[in-house]
Amino acid sequence: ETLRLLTWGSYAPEELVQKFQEKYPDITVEVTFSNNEEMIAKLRATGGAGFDLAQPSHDRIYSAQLEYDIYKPMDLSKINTDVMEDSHLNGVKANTTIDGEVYAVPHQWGTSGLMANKAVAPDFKGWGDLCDPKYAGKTSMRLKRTILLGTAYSMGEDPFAAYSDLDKYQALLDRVADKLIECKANIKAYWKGGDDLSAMMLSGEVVASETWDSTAYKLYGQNKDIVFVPPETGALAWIDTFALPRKGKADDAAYKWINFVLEPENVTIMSGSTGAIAAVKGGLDMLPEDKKEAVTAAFTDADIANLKFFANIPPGVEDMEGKTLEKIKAATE
Amino acid sequence: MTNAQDYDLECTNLMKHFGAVRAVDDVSFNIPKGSFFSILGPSGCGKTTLMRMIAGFENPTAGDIHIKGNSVLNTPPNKRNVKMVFQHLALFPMMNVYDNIAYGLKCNGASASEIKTKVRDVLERIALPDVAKREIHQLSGGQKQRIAIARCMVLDPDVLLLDEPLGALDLKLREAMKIELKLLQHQFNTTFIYITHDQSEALVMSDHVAIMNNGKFEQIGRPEDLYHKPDTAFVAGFVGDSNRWNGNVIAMDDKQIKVETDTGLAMVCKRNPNDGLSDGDAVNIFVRPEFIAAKKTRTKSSKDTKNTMDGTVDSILFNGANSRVLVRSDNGQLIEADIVVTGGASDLRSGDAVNMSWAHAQTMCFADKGEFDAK
Amino acid sequence: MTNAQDYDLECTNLMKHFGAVRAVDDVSFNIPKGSFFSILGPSGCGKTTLMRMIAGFENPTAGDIHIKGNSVLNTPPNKRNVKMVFQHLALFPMMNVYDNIAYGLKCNGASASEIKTKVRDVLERIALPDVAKREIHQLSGGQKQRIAIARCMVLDPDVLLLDEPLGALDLKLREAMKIELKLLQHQFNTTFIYITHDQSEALVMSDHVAIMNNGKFEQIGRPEDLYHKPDTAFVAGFVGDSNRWNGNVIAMDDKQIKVETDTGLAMVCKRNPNDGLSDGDAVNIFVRPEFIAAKKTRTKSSKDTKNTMDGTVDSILFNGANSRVLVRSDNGQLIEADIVVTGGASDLRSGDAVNMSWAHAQTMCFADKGEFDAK
Amino acid sequence: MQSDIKRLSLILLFAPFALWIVLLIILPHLGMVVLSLREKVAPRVYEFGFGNYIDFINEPIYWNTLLRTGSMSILVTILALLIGFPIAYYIAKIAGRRSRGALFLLCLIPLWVSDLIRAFGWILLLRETGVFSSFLQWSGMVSEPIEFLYNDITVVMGLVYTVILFMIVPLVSTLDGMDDAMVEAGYNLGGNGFTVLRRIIVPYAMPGIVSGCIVVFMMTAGSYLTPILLGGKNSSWFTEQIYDQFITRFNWESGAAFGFLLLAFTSLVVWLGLKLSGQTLANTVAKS
Amino acid sequence: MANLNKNPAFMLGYRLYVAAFFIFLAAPLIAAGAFAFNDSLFPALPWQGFTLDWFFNDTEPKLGMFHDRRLLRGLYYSFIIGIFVSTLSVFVGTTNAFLFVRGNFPAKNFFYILMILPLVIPGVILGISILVMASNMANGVEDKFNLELEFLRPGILLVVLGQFSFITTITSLVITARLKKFDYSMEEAALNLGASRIQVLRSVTLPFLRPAMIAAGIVGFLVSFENFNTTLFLVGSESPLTITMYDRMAKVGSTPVLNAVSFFLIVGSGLLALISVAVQRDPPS
Ligand SMILES: Nc1ncnc2c1ncn2[C@@H]1O[C@H](COP(=O)(O)OP(=O)(O)OP(=O)(O)O)[C@@H](O)[C@H]1O
Ligand SMILES: Nc1ncnc2c1ncn2[C@@H]1O[C@H](COP(=O)(O)OP(=O)(O)OP(=O)(O)O)[C@@H](O)[C@H]1O
Ligand SMILES: NCCCCN
Ligand SMILES: [Mg+2]
Ligand SMILES: [Mg+2]
Repeated sequence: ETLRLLTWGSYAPEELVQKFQEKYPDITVEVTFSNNEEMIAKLRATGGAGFDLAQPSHDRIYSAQLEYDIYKPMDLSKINTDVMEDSHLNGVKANTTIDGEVYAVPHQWGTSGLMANKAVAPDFKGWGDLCDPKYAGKTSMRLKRTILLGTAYSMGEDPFAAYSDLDKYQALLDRVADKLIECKANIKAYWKGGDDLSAMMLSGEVVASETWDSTAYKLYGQNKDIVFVPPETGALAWIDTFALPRKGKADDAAYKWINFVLEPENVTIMSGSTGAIAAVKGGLDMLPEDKKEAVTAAFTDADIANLKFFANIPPGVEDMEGKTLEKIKAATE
Repeated sequence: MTNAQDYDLECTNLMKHFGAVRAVDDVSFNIPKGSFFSILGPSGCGKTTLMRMIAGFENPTAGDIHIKGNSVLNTPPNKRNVKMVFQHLALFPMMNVYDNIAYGLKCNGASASEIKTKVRDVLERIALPDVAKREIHQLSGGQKQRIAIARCMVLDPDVLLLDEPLGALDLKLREAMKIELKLLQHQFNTTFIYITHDQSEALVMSDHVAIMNNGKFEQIGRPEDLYHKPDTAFVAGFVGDSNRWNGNVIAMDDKQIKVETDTGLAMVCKRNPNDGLSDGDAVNIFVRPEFIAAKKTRTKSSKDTKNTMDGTVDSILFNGANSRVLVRSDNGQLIEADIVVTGGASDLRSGDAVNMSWAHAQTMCFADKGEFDAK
Repeated sequence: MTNAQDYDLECTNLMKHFGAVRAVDDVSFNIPKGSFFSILGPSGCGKTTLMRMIAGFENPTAGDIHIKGNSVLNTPPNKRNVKMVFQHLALFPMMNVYDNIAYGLKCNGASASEIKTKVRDVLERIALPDVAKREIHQLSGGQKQRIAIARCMVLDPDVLLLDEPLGALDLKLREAMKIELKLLQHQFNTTFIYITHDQSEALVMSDHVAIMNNGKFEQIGRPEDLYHKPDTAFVAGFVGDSNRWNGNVIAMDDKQIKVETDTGLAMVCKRNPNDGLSDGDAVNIFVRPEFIAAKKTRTKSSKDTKNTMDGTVDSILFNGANSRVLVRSDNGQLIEADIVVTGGASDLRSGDAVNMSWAHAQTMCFADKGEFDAK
Repeated sequence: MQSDIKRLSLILLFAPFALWIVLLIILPHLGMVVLSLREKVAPRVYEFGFGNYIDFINEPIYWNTLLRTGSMSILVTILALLIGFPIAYYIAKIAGRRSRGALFLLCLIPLWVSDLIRAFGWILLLRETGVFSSFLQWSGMVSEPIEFLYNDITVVMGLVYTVILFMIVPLVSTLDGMDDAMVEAGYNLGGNGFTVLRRIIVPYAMPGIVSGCIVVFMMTAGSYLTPILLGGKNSSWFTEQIYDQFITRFNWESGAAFGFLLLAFTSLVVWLGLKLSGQTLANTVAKS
Repeated sequence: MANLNKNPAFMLGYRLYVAAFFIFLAAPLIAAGAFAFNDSLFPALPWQGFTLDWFFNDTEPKLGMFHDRRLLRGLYYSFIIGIFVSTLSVFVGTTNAFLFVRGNFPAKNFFYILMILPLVIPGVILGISILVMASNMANGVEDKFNLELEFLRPGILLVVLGQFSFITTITSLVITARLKKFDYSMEEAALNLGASRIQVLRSVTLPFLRPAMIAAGIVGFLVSFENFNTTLFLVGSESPLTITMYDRMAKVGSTPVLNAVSFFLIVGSGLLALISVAVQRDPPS
């Protein structure tokens, strides 16, 4: 039997896969690395076939399911929901319930925020600082929706609240776009993957950037000056989930994998690879030492309290945001 | 019909039309056992088409082909015992010499040992005993030629067809191969049918030559007969070099015809009994350069057996034994005559006044069929 | 040096070495104004290399080239007034006939109207007034030939170089073009240098011929002189057909040499004053087929002025005016003699016993330089 | 009977061709056109219409990107021709017999690995802390690190690099067929180097030039990784647009419309190019 | 040598230009390959010393390519896909060659242009158009018959078909060129020597085409191996190497192991290219 995982890069460390296969010798694990958009696109193309377990973020399930019917409901009885942190479990359930069926359970959570080299940019603290002329040509961001949302917050708005009124949201996006276009000159390059970002940060080509927290933690391991900076308006938080593609053929193996990676010692291995915090009770403590150090260096309790969880994306928003991003990309400085 | 014992190949009323083109148009002939038969004709006259019908690559539009007395119309090409040497030889470049020669034997299912013996034998007969292991590209032009023949002869064909096999060779090699081909044919004693548009090849090698024109055979005969006793103006013009005039019959008897050329000259020609000419008919008149004597002194020669003409030497085409003189006759025509140039004082020079003469018997005359109208 | 007025082209001690290959090896010659000069030699002897140096495509290793009296060593090819007709003509396929001919004029910056007139004129002179608008691929082989010449002649060159321009044509066309080329040269009255390895081309067309071998000129002379009075064995063997024997000098005086062939025959040869031969030297002996008389009756001819030999007719190579007889001499050698075949009863036949004789004066003899060792 | 066999074998030979062209080229493209004519009105509800094309027309970002892609592709094509022609000429006409094969093989180097690795290699060389910049600093030519990456010039260079092979190969094969004597004749008749190049070599090589240009242009316009990975902040490429529509916005309908537009636009450019140069597809691309 | 400019300075400049060009061609590959031997976790300067770990080491974090299961699997899929694509496209390329060289049928020119077309259609578009059609068919069948035709979903088969769709043009052109050089009289000669049609095909025509078929197969394999644009849209859970590497770079972060793979591919493709040139060389004639 083959378990075909559709997941994020580093969400299936080789060590864990080996361990799993030793435990269940009749299951082979095949991993495809992907991201939120591609997961949906792939599953859309296959009508939910080709994979047995996917790991989209909690906010990207509802509308994708409504529109393309690519997942199947989960049987919660087969999952050790007891070990999960209740707030995450309930949040995800609330976000992914359609017609009374639950389509996902939480796996790990993390944040998107900023990263800065404290030696060079000691008082870097908000989304807006990316556009600070002080750092001209030395900052970077990813041209995806995160930066739109972050910038909106830095302008004092709550974009998720605006989701309910799309016209209003469009107006907000327009302002965000103007701001980011203006900011373009300040940016060295838009990064496209953790790879470019790491290289630019480590080599000192940029001194601050929008980032995934996991990337920042990894770099912290290399250079203690490079730390994750939760923006003053609050880091954007996501929860990656487990969801079953509609035509998956190895549900049992999928459940086995879910339960397996939620086992405490496996959580540590997983978090060591991903840099994200497991959505289990005491997840923070199960981080490997170096990562824990990086997290504590970055977050205060207040920061954690100030997390802004991504809200479900209503239909249409994806398109609006996409166009806004294109506009920014196409604009010349 | 004819006796199968006598003829290796008989073609009767053979025709091949490609749409409106009559590539081969009602051709009949028989080829006796073991002879060297050439088909000579200008490019596009249908030689290749005729040969391809014999080999079975084209189906005749009409007519029949008998090999050793049996009609082969319904025999596919790979079952006819007629082998062919192609113009560009078509040796198989991905096989070595041995495999090329063995190919046909293998197709016939001969045993390995039999193949070995036969290939060795045939290589010896073509005097190339040591080339069996060579690749084709390691052979010289003349060697390739002989391998192509050996590849066919090893199958012991009833008839060997050769389609301008010397066409691709250079001048010197062509000359040498002419003689060699004739010797090979003697050696194998197989009927060869040889296609060419080079008259010297056909004349030198063949027992019999067919002159082909526009899909038809104009004449079949021994080389000497074609040269000296052509049946038609086409044959006279195509075989050997000639000086030519167009003219009209003025008077005639059983043995001679008196003609006047378009340029106003009177000449007497030998009469060909069946030429069907009558007074006033348009004719072509031919005289070969070697029968024209060009003399410096304008002595009147015996007018009663010779035609004569005066002129001035335009230029000498020195070519050793084949030297010619170009004489501009007094009425402006250029006439070629063979001369011997010895390098001595008696040689003709450009500008010399000369008298040319040639025997009535060497003056040929045929009904004008319009073949020589264009300049 | 020489008077520039007399010579269009002078080459002095010209050499070209490619690494160890001496392609052209110390060649000197002058070509008088308006003459037709041929360079005749076997493949690879350096003809093309010599011509390419004249045209400026190769730099000589040593020596000098003067055109109209001026050295052109430092003149780039596009500035030399020496035009060239290439072996494969090198007409520009992407231009039509007009543009091909106009190309050189345009390069020289001629005005449109001047170009128009000149192209029309030259097309008329080569008797192709109507082809200006044709594409190159719409021309026949002979027409292409003439366009290639016109393209050069329109530029009024001092010298026209032609590198085996007939090599690509078929037999009949070659024959026709030979005469045509000579007429064109007369017409333009320009110096032509013509390269060929076909002796009949060189002999028929040229005023002077240089025989080239291994990068050197063996002899320069009028065609008749080369044919009748060759300086070296190589020239005797290369120009015209010959029967050849190897032998040794037995005795000699000022006018004649007595030799014995390797096969044991005694012969008397004409003596060439500067041949440097002495008793016992190895020699090559040459006799041209046209000087050998083959007679059926074994009458003793005047032994004192002729060499004679008995033999049997092996075969007749009938080829009209160029027919030959192959005679096997009593000691086994095959000898070729020219004969006239008339078709009459007096003709020789295979198997006839014959006596062959040829004059001492027609028997040539040269020091053996080993060139003819291989069969 | 003979002709029956002929017909049968013709049909047998035609079948794989027809299956290939119809199933993998014609039907998919028709499908794409049909898909592009579906407008999304609500989740899982579509209706026929030209909405996706109208959106394209109404959004300058889109057609600007297409025009930009087109014009940069033309630039890349021209550069590839200018850079590649001397190389092709060297290989076909100047290099000795032996080195010719080796040089030709070297030209195929970029084909040995994927776009990805090539771009990866360029990034290693060109980034601010990469090999070039370090070398320049080390040699003292500059004092500050220089960023060569993330600008249009780099994209153009990377694209030229990626496609130049497809320019050189047809050029070499046409120039190979050119009789050297033609060039010599060009000089002999009085032309100088420039005349010979302009009036003889280039016209002769025209089929190869056109063929190379078509393939290079189409490949450039259709390339994805190189402009994405080497491109800077402003570099958008139309294939990226298509990718985004399909993959990140799940909007297959408009992605299909974009795809069709790219195909139509590039075909139009090629058609114009053929018209201007007086060549046809069959006597250029097919020959090389 | 059609080179008349004997000006030594010009020729020197020309040669330098050619040399510079080849350095340009090789530079990124050398860079990509060289960093495979850098004893560092990042494929970047500074040079940390020579190592073969990125090939042979078997432990994280410096997991060498020969121990990296996912890369090896990508390599394996690339290989399988390449084999299928080249076999299939050589087969169809051969039938196409016969069709267009020997066949005589109406609108031949038009069909010939159709044959060339896939080469100039952007790869991205080939990929999506095939994806769209396959999905539509699969969805249609699913709606109508409630039957899941999994082979129509992204996966190896679609990747093979997608690559096949344009690689066949390349193989067809290569094999057609060779068949055009075939002297038809060679077949007639074989027939004349007594061979049957099948024997002729087997012993004369196909052996003549073999070098072109091998070369076309190798080119097809290489192009398939390196293809990204078309594959990207059609790939399912079995990703070939280029996609695996791209995912690694864009989503995980690259280590010099990717350089090691590059080095491995450069050497492998180089060898294949050499072979293809060697087989295509005709004996001197
Ligand atoms: N397959 C064909 N279809 C149509 N016409 C043909 C075909 N084969 C030959 N012909 C025509 O038939 C005529 C005779 O052609 P054939 O090849 O037999 O001439 P040939 O005497 O062999 O000429 P050459 O000496 O040039 O080889 C020519 O007019 C030719 O164009
Ligand atoms: N570029 C070159 N490099 C080296 N050797 C050369 C070169 N060009 C010619 N040769 C050699 O110089 C010699 C003379 O060559 P050339 O082409 O002048 O002969 P040719 O008399 O024209 O022969 P052909 O009648 O075959 O054309 C030959 O041995 C040839 O191999
Ligand atoms: N038309 C597809 C071309 C892809 C080349 N990599
Ligand atoms: Mg023929
Ligand atoms: Mg030569």
